[in-house]
Amino acid sequence: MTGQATAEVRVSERVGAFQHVTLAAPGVVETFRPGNFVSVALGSPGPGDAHLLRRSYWVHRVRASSTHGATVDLVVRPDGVGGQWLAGLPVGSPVDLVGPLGRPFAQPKEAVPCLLVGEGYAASALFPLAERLVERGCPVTFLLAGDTASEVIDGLDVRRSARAVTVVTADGSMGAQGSVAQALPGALQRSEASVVYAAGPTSTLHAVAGISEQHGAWSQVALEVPQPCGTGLCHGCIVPAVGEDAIAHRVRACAEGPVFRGDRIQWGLL
Amino acid sequence: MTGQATAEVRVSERVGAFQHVTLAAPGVVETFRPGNFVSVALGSPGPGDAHLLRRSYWVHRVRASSTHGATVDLVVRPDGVGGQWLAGLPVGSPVDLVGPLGRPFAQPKEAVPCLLVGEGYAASALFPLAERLVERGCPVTFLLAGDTASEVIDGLDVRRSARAVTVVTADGSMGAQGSVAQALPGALQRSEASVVYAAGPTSTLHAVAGISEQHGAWSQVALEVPQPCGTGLCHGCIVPAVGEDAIAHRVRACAEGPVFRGDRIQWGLL
Amino acid sequence: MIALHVAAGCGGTGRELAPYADLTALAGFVTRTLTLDPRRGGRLRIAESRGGLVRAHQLQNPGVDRFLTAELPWLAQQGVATWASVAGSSPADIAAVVRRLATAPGLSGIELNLAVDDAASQRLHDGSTPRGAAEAVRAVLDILPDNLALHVKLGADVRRLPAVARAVAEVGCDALVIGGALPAALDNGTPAELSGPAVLPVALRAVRTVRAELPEFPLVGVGGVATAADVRAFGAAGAGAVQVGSALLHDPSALARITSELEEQS
Amino acid sequence: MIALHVAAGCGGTGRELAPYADLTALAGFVTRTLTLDPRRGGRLRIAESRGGLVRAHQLQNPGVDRFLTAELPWLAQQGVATWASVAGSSPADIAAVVRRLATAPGLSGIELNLAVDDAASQRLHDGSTPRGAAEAVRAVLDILPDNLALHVKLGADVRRLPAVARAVAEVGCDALVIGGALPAALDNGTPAELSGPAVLPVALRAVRTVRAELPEFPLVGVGGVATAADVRAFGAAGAGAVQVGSALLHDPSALARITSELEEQS
Ligand SMILES: Cc1cc2nc3c(=O)[nH]c(=O)nc-3n(C[C@H](O)[C@H](O)[C@H](O)COP(=O)(O)OP(=O)(O)OC[C@H]3O[C@@H](n4cnc5c(N)ncnc54)[C@H](O)[C@@H]3O)c2cc1C
Ligand SMILES: Cc1cc2nc3c(=O)[nH]c(=O)nc-3n(C[C@H](O)[C@H](O)[C@H](O)COP(=O)(O)OP(=O)(O)OC[C@H]3O[C@@H](n4cnc5c(N)ncnc54)[C@H](O)[C@@H]3O)c2cc1C
Ligand SMILES: Cc1cc2nc3c(=O)[nH]c(=O)nc-3n(C[C@H](O)[C@H](O)[C@H](O)COP(=O)(O)O)c2cc1C
Ligand SMILES: Cc1cc2nc3c(=O)[nH]c(=O)nc-3n(C[C@H](O)[C@H](O)[C@H](O)COP(=O)(O)O)c2cc1C
Ligand code: FES
Ligand code: FES
Repeated sequence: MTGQATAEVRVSERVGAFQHVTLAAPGVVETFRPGNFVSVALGSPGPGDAHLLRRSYWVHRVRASSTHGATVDLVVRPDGVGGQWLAGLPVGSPVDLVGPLGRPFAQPKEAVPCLLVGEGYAASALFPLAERLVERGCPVTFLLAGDTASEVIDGLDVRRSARAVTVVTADGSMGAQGSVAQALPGALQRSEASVVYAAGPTSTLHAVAGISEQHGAWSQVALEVPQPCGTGLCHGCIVPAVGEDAIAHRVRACAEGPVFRGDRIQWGLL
Repeated sequence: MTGQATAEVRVSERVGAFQHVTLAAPGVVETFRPGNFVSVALGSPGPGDAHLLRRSYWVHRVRASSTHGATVDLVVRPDGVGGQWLAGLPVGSPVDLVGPLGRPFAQPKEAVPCLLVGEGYAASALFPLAERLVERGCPVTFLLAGDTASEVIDGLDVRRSARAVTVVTADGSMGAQGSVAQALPGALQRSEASVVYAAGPTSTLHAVAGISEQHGAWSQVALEVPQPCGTGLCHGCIVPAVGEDAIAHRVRACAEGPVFRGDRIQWGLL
Repeated sequence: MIALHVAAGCGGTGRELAPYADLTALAGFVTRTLTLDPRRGGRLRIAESRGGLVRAHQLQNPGVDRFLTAELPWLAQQGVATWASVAGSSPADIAAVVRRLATAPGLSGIELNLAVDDAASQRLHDGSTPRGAAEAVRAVLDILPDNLALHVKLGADVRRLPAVARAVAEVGCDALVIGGALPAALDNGTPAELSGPAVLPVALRAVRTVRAELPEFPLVGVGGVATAADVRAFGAAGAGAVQVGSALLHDPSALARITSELEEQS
Repeated sequence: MIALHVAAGCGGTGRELAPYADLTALAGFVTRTLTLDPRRGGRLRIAESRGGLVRAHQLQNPGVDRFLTAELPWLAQQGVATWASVAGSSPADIAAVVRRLATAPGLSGIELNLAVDDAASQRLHDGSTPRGAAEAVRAVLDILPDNLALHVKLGADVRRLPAVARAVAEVGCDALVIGGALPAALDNGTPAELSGPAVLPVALRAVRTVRAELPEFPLVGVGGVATAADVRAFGAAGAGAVQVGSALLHDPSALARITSELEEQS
């Protein structure tokens, strides 16, 4: 059940280009499923801040039973107004948090090989998924990407559970030099994946959807479009998508997504 | 010279009903004179907060040469939006500060007896004045008032420098039970003051101005009217006052005040 | 206590608000504005301004028929007092929308949306003049069944409001909805509408202006409400009910928060 | 780089701004609006709204003569490009104010304030119609000496602006000042004006609207400017200069801050 609460910053540390922020968020994350996100209001909780739009963040990890109750880990790019604010909060700060939100990744019924493709901070959405897939016996391969080494989310937990981890960076500072689009065909072949899960910039997701389809694999993409509210109220995050009825609908990325089948998105209209 | 700077909270502690906040404010308070005030913008420095009006605070003490450079002490009633915010700031927080502002108390040329009348947090404005008057050899008597004991600003420093300190509270919880208006005639007689300095609510200042005049004493009152900007830009703090030319003018409390001769204010029009 | 509504277009389909608010306790849940045919309206863009939201509106909506099949049944089943906001390119077009809604079970009323920025470029009937407004209201009244109430939303154009409000009141409706978003632009110049706490003082003025013109007419205030104090200010200005819009995007629990603030302090 | 002005009524007498801003670097310092006789206007009340200031205006001012003796000499001596904002109860009354100013040394120009909320109740000439605006401008032009420039401030009434701006442009002036405060109310219902960052998107729309109507005419944007990004948005909307008002009340160093932000990023 989705809820709203005043969470509290427990840990906040810089890892590479991103700030990893752990929030104690009882009542908000217990029902989390991989692919869900949470939504944060800027400023001290309450109607005082001049920024009205919420900001959405992928859930990197949920620990339901830490000593302080449930916590949620976010990976924050400390760039814009919201990112800087959240990344800069001292431990103990209150944060207006809503979650879990959105439709999660659909998981395969059988133990099929899965390829998880993540670029930048968005890769965070794939780690809880990998855990579940491994639990269900799916062989999991990772393709992680970033502009540069510091933007590739650290793979410690990954290496433990994944069959293989490939890294590509645009500047070649970590792994092979190249892009997801360049590395994906090889990764698909090596992993023999029948399902591809992807999170990253829209152009990357578009490429993943196309290449996966060419290789006969299903893809599920975690789509980031600007989400003014994150809760489904504003209709401001519309994505043109083909429904099960084969008819094109305009759906809300936050409520009907953010995870979509790659072949359902009308990429050209995005 | 008036300036603007990002000050930093050094100490913040509750004393009775008020929060005593010490700010490191180099460049802003060095030229301070008793009766000046400082002006604070709410929220983190910069154009992010939804509150646009500044808040003015009397200066309780300036230490020009602490180890961290100049500091200024404010006595804050932690009630409204601004008071709560300022009083609640953790040590180390940045504060957008402008000062020193306003016309200070005019000090007597000769060493005459002075009566300093302060009610509530506003009494803070009188402490630096008392110091100067004592330095100049003026016998200083204090009449301190508040609704209740916790609103009477502590008299420790006072007792050291003042000839006498009388306290009145509305509920009798400290000193005599009563108001400034009731206690003033006796205090005037005992102190033989020829100048009365007063800071407090407008109704108290009005009474002080009237009673002082009846007793043949000059009064100088530190007037609080709502100050939207505090810097003289908005003309939003107009006070009807009779000028040296004996003509009624509409003057800005922040720029032409906040200290006025009690007999110059057209109290009935306030 | 002043009744609270969800402002048009700010409550999703209702389902998304349900986790944060008791919808059945609401005096009204107003849908986003519905037209006869779906309007894709490009992508709805919403940006922040200080204390406000700037929305490149274009009445994006799925059309009245899809609303009737996909959204109203759930609202009706929950017992939500649902108001359908409607607009159209002409009085006849508006009437056609209302006719579709008229027989749908579970609707409480119609909110005729005449608070439209630049009607011409949006291919909408211009209800910003006394005459245009009266025509639209008359067209709706002619076909409105007895069981549906009619609210007419007029915006916050302070100079035109008195005459337009009077014209509508003379034709007749159950209440005027006054305030709403202001004509604005995104930073890149795209025409848009400003809503949220930033517009509150303008909406208050609009309500006060109409109250002065129509001392007795029921008014619903809308624009910038985020706290109980805002609701009370609208009450003091003459509104008997208040709609909450943008505040829900920022704090989906705003209705519950405001309600309990109002109860505490009353 | 876009020129910066201090908006009417937001720079005190100039002296108070001097510690925070290099007044001589300003393209213009606009005074509060001056009338022939002093206007006491009750106490000016200014309250906060989210992202804005709500000001119960009443053109409180000391009258043009006192300005000439008590304020202009200092500004002139400093070399500040001073613009006198003027208003009056009729075109003739406005002309009388301008006539007093016309011979004063050190003035750069006149800003004719037609952006007045509810002119009638303030005993002011109604410049909100094309005709009323044109009359006032003509009255000023008739007596304006060559050494003084004329700016005409028109407000942000998006629906009326195109016609009013065209009418003024046809009579002639050096620039239109577009945007400004919006009609609003204090929480207790007192008529007031809303300014500050809250109104920026509305002011941008107003400038864009006039730019569309008058593709070449010099425009000065005003309303809600607090950052370099805001200045650039006005530039993109078509303004060649921008006035900064309420932001100065919040941050007296705003002009210096914006200027250095603009320089950094250009
Ligand atoms: C489902 C989802 C998950 C996300 N997960 C993460 C995450 O795990 N880590 C992370 O750092 N960021 C994440 N983002 C992006 C994040 O929500 C912010 O948009 C981003 O941090 C930029 O906001 P800002 O205030 O920092 O920057 P600003 O530049 O100040 O943003 C200004 C405005 O632009 C809009 N905007 C700009 N880019 C985006 C975007 N990509 N998505 C949505 N709105 C945008 C926002 O609405 C915001 O109001 C996610 C976004 C979505 C939609
Ligand atoms: C010269 C001067 C010196 C002051 N010194 C002190 C001081 O030493 N300690 C202290 O606690 N307070 C002082 N005040 C009052 C202080 O500036 C704030 O007004 C007060 O704290 C209320 O603001 P708020 O935001 O806390 O409350 P809110 O109720 O949120 O205030 C809302 C608005 O009301 C206005 N307002 C209400 N009361 C006053 C008032 N008395 N004066 C000015 N504006 C008012 C403010 O403009 C503010 O924007 C002083 C005021 C003045 C003018
Ligand atoms: C996301 C969003 C969508 C809106 N959609 C509509 C709409 O479809 N019809 C309408 O009449 N008003 C619409 N509005 C305007 C609101 O109903 C309301 O009148 C306006 O936002 C002012 O109120 P607020 O400040 O509480 O949001 C919308 C506002 C927002 C923020
Ligand atoms: C305190 C104050 C006083 C003002 N006085 C005047 C005035 O005398 N004449 C005028 O034309 N505008 C006046 N204005 C309006 C400003 O000039 C400006 O048009 C408006 O505030 C919008 O700009 P801003 O958002 O940058 O403040 C005043 C505004 C404020 C805040
Ligand atoms: S972000 Fe508001 S509906 Fe999706
Ligand atoms: S508070 Fe603005 S001029 Fe005095």
